[in-house]
Amino acid sequence: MFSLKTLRTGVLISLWFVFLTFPLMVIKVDPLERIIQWRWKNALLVGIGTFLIYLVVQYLNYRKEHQPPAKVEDTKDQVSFIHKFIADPIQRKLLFGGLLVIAAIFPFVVSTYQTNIMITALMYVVLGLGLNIVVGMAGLLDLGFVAFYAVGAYSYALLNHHFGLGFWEVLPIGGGLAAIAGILLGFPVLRLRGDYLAIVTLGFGEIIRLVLENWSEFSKGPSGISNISRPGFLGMELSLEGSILYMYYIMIAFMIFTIFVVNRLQDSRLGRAWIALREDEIACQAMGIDKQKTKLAAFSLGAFWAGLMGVIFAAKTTFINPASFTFLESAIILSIVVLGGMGSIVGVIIGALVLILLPEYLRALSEYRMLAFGAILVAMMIFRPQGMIATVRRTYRFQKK
Amino acid sequence: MDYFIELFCSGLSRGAIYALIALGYTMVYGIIGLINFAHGEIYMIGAFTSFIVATVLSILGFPLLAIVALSGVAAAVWASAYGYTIEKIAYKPLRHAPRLSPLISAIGMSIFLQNYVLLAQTSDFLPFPELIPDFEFMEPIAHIVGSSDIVIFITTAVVMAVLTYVIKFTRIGKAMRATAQDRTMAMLVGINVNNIISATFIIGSALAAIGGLLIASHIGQINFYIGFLAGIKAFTAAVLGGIGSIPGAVLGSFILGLTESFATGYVSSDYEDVFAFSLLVLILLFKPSGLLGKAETQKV
Amino acid sequence: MLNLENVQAGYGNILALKNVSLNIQEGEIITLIGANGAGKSTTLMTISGVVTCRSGKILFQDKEIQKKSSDDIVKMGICQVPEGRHIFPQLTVKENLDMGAFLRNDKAEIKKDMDYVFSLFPILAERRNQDGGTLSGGEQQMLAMSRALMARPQLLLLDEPSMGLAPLVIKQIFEIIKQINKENNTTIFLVEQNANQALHIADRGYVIENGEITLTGPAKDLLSNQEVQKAYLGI
Amino acid sequence: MKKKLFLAAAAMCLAISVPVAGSAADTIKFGVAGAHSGDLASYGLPTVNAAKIVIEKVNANGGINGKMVELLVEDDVCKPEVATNTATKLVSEGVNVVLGHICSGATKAALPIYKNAGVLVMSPSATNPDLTQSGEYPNFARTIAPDDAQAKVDVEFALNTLGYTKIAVVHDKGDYGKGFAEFAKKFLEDSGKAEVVLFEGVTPGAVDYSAIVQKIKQSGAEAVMFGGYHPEASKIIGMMRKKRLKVDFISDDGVKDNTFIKVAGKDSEGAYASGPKDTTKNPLSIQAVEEHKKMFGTDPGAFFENAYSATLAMLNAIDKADSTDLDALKKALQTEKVDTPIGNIYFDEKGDAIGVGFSVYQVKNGEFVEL
Repeated sequence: MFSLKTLRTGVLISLWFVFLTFPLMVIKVDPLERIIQWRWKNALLVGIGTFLIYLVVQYLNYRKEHQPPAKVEDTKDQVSFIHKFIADPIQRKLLFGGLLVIAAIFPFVVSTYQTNIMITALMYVVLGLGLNIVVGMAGLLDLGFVAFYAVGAYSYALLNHHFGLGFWEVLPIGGGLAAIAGILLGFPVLRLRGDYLAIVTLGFGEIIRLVLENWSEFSKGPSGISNISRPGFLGMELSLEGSILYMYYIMIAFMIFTIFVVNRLQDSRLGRAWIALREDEIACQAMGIDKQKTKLAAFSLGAFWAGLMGVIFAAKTTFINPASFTFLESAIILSIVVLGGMGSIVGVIIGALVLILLPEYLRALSEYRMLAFGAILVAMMIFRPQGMIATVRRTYRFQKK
Repeated sequence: MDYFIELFCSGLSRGAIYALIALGYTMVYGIIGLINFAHGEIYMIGAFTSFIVATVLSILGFPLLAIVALSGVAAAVWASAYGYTIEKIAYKPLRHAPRLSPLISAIGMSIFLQNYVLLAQTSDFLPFPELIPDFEFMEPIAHIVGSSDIVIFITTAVVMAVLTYVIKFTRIGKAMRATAQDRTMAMLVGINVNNIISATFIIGSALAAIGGLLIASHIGQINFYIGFLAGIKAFTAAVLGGIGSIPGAVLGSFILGLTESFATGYVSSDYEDVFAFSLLVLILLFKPSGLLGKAETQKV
Repeated sequence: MLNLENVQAGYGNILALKNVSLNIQEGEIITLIGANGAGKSTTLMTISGVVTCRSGKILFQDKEIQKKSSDDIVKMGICQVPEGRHIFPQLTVKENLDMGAFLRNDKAEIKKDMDYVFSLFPILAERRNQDGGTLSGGEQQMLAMSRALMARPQLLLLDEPSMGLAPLVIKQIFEIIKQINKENNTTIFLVEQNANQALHIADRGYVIENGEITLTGPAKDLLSNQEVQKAYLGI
Repeated sequence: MKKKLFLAAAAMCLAISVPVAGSAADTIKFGVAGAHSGDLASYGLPTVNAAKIVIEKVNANGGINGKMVELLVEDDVCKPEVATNTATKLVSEGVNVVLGHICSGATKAALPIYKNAGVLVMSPSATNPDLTQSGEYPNFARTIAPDDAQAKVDVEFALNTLGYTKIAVVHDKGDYGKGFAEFAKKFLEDSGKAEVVLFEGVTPGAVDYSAIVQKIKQSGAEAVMFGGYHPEASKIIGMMRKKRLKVDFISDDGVKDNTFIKVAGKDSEGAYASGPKDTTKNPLSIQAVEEHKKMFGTDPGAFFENAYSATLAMLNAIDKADSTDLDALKKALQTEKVDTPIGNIYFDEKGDAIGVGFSVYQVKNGEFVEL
């Protein structure tokens, strides 16, 4: 399985990595005490570690290549297992029913902590689905999605703080304000394409955060707003556990609602216009699609969902400050969309669950968890660049009579 | 008037700093169309390597000039090695993948490298040895322009001149331009595209490392997180000037540096980044491909 | 000179070449004709090493080249003018020609070859300092061919040189193809949709359909073949 | 099929939750929460070390009232939204007391969860005045004085001792720095003795601060009062010296850290910073630093002594109260004095440590010297 040549390459690669990591892994200096620490053990570890990883990767490649040669003829019909499974209506109902039951009893089986992080994960599912409208469907790369999230969160925090408005009253307001922000951003950037759009949205996200940070009179600045009310249930105040439970069910309902809407959108005129716009703008305009309106609709709808989640975020943590709305957050939401599989609803859900729950369960690794997180992002992209669940293109079959 | 000149000079030195990092961004973008988010981390690794080497050498008692030269070479060598390896691991397998995949891979790589340095070294800030001493002859104007400002400025100018020469007139430069414009055709005329892309990463990383050394010496400290903001700003500058264009990256960097400096001086540093990003939006509104960027011609 | 034996190649899950075998003798002009999407361009890209050959063998001067990288293949003397010309738009005409001679180091000879292509296409000499992207379609085709000639190829692969050009220009281009073949003894493998023109200058021809060679023979025979006439010549 | 799936899922959920429920309460669970990864890790990790040192010592001596102390370390990256998860996790695991969190924002987000579970939280570093003064968090205490107290000390020093009339107030736009700066500005203006000629934030992590330094010079300030942490402070002071700007530099506890002197080097000479009263000669403090050197081989980092003291104070309260009940613990904290590296301390009703005060230090010959 491993030829001598592979092994030799492996040794060479591990030597390369020993060289590469040499200054950072082996030497540690204290410039004031003027001490040099030589940690030769690390070099050894890097060498052996690289060699083992190399062997594993080789083994995986070997297996991939020596699988029975892919049935090239009918690969077009090759659809992921999940999609095949869902395609059957009875199985689909069973699956969804089962998932719903699991979702419903989940908080009673597990600890509050598990429920709490599940709420976070569900929020990211919805955020991912929202961004999926912009990036996945309409093909507009948005690196500042978190700005709309912030708009929603601050809407609730401020309205609650100053006017005592409740969660349910602010929910539509927050979504609406975020949607308006989406349109405001959308107007100037409509002409930009691809990466220029990406950097402008990134800039916009940073501008919103910086304004929140610096305009203390308005947003209380970096110290944030605390004691935001949790959502009340029919006017009752809930205990912490009760309110976490309540939030959980709100989020489940929200997720189902979002999936429903996004699913309908995909098949609507607007959804098709987005997909067409993503594929070829000029052809689209030639077909009479209003580019401006269609793009704005994507921006504002995506932003609307981010706004709603912002309100829920503020209600859940009861404290917000601008530090929660950094670029890294946008990057994580984008990673959810891409990792799950662009444009695929199931993919986004799985992507969110993995990316949000993973760092939580990686807590055991404590300081290594962000290292692992970064490595997993890279590895996932290398081994499955189309995402975990690739979108299934709608196919129409020509029936021969 | 003095105040204006002072602000102008700090703007220039800030711009020169951004330019050293932005050049790498723009080269990589030009050739493979990828926003290399890990570039800021390469800059950080370059700074860290030069910190380690310089400190070791100074403990061993080498003279200053030798320390500067050796730590500069070490930073460039290792940063290039990292750039080369990162391209091979995280981007090369994704050349034919959907457009967003390499971007996510780059973000993952950036997170990985930050935490790698955090774990391998320390989360603390470390004092960077002063590699650029105060020059005597600068003393009369030291209150406006410091020695390190001048060194950074001259380095940027030299780097840009050399780079422009290389890209315009040498064999490898022409191959780079050809690869950037049409990769398939470059292969068909016998250019080894993989080697050219590696070379681009190596040159870009070496520049970032030199930048890392100079900037760290200028502000006197480093830690594992310095690459993030510097990277984003340099990227902004590269886009401002028209990403993919080398003079554009330098021009964009100076405009960004001056804007920030004047915004701080005449308005408030609270909003310096707001000004920077607003300027970016404004310029892109009127020139959607940046100041010196080539307009994307669309085939209909 | 060039032999393809049961070559399979494709993109992702799609197999564009199912089973292609053909051979080209030194000094010949061979043409490959076929409809849109039949696998003509893929055949050329596979020979050039841009598309990976999944199975089968490609022999050039009795050496296997299907595993070699594209720059090595160019080094061995196979040069391609791809479909749609692929001029480097922001390089000048002269720089484009320099790129053609990328792998060569003999300055004097390069200069000679450049003069030669300028004599073939005098219009290029006039525009030598103009950006490639500013040329007209016909001029771009001339430039693309000249660029390939700059590598002094033994085998020149031409992919639809007539595409999108005016009839007069097409005629000129085909004249020059013949001229190149004669003057330099350069073997030419010509892929065309314009079957009529191609078969008129070629020695032999192949017909490709759905990734498989369905017909082969001397060009004259193909021109008189009824099937070919019906499908490709519009008679 | 459906049933099987469901059972499997249920079993899985149970498997996750079992270890939580299964651990019995025969140990004292001591939580440590704060930033242990990310860009603020250098403020959180020393706290973990402090807790490790103290708890190892306590356990070696047979624990507290026969119970061993178990350490639960959780990262919150200093982000409010992560802090709520961290807190819920610690509470789910049955934590008894928590040392943390590090940042005020994260602390504010996490406290309601601990409050609900009746868990005592003591922070070595969260200085936002609201945390104790608002009265909303009865389960909170800290071994560091709040920002306003610190700002007051600095302002009084600048006005009365140094006698400045024109002061530029600069901050790092952060929670801590801006809070401090706003208090400083307020006290300066209220005093009527001095003018605040500049009030601005700098961007942390920026590559160059020369523009703001030029602006300070232009404002004609006699001194800069800086709110924020040492990395920015050393950059600003370095840049001021580079630009030959000779004004005094007064700062806060985030700067009164040996790293500041290490990083800023000779530029730091003469700078003022307020910090907890000098305890370096306190034998307990010397001992704590020695222990850190022995266990980890390095000098301790930021807030190490505050964390060490908080650990001692909480364990002492548990010992004296012989319980982990919140009310009993609070009572013990308020009545039982405890010897710690930061002095002999006890706590007031709001949770602020008494006996923890501020003094102003100046860097002299590469060391902070109490004035």
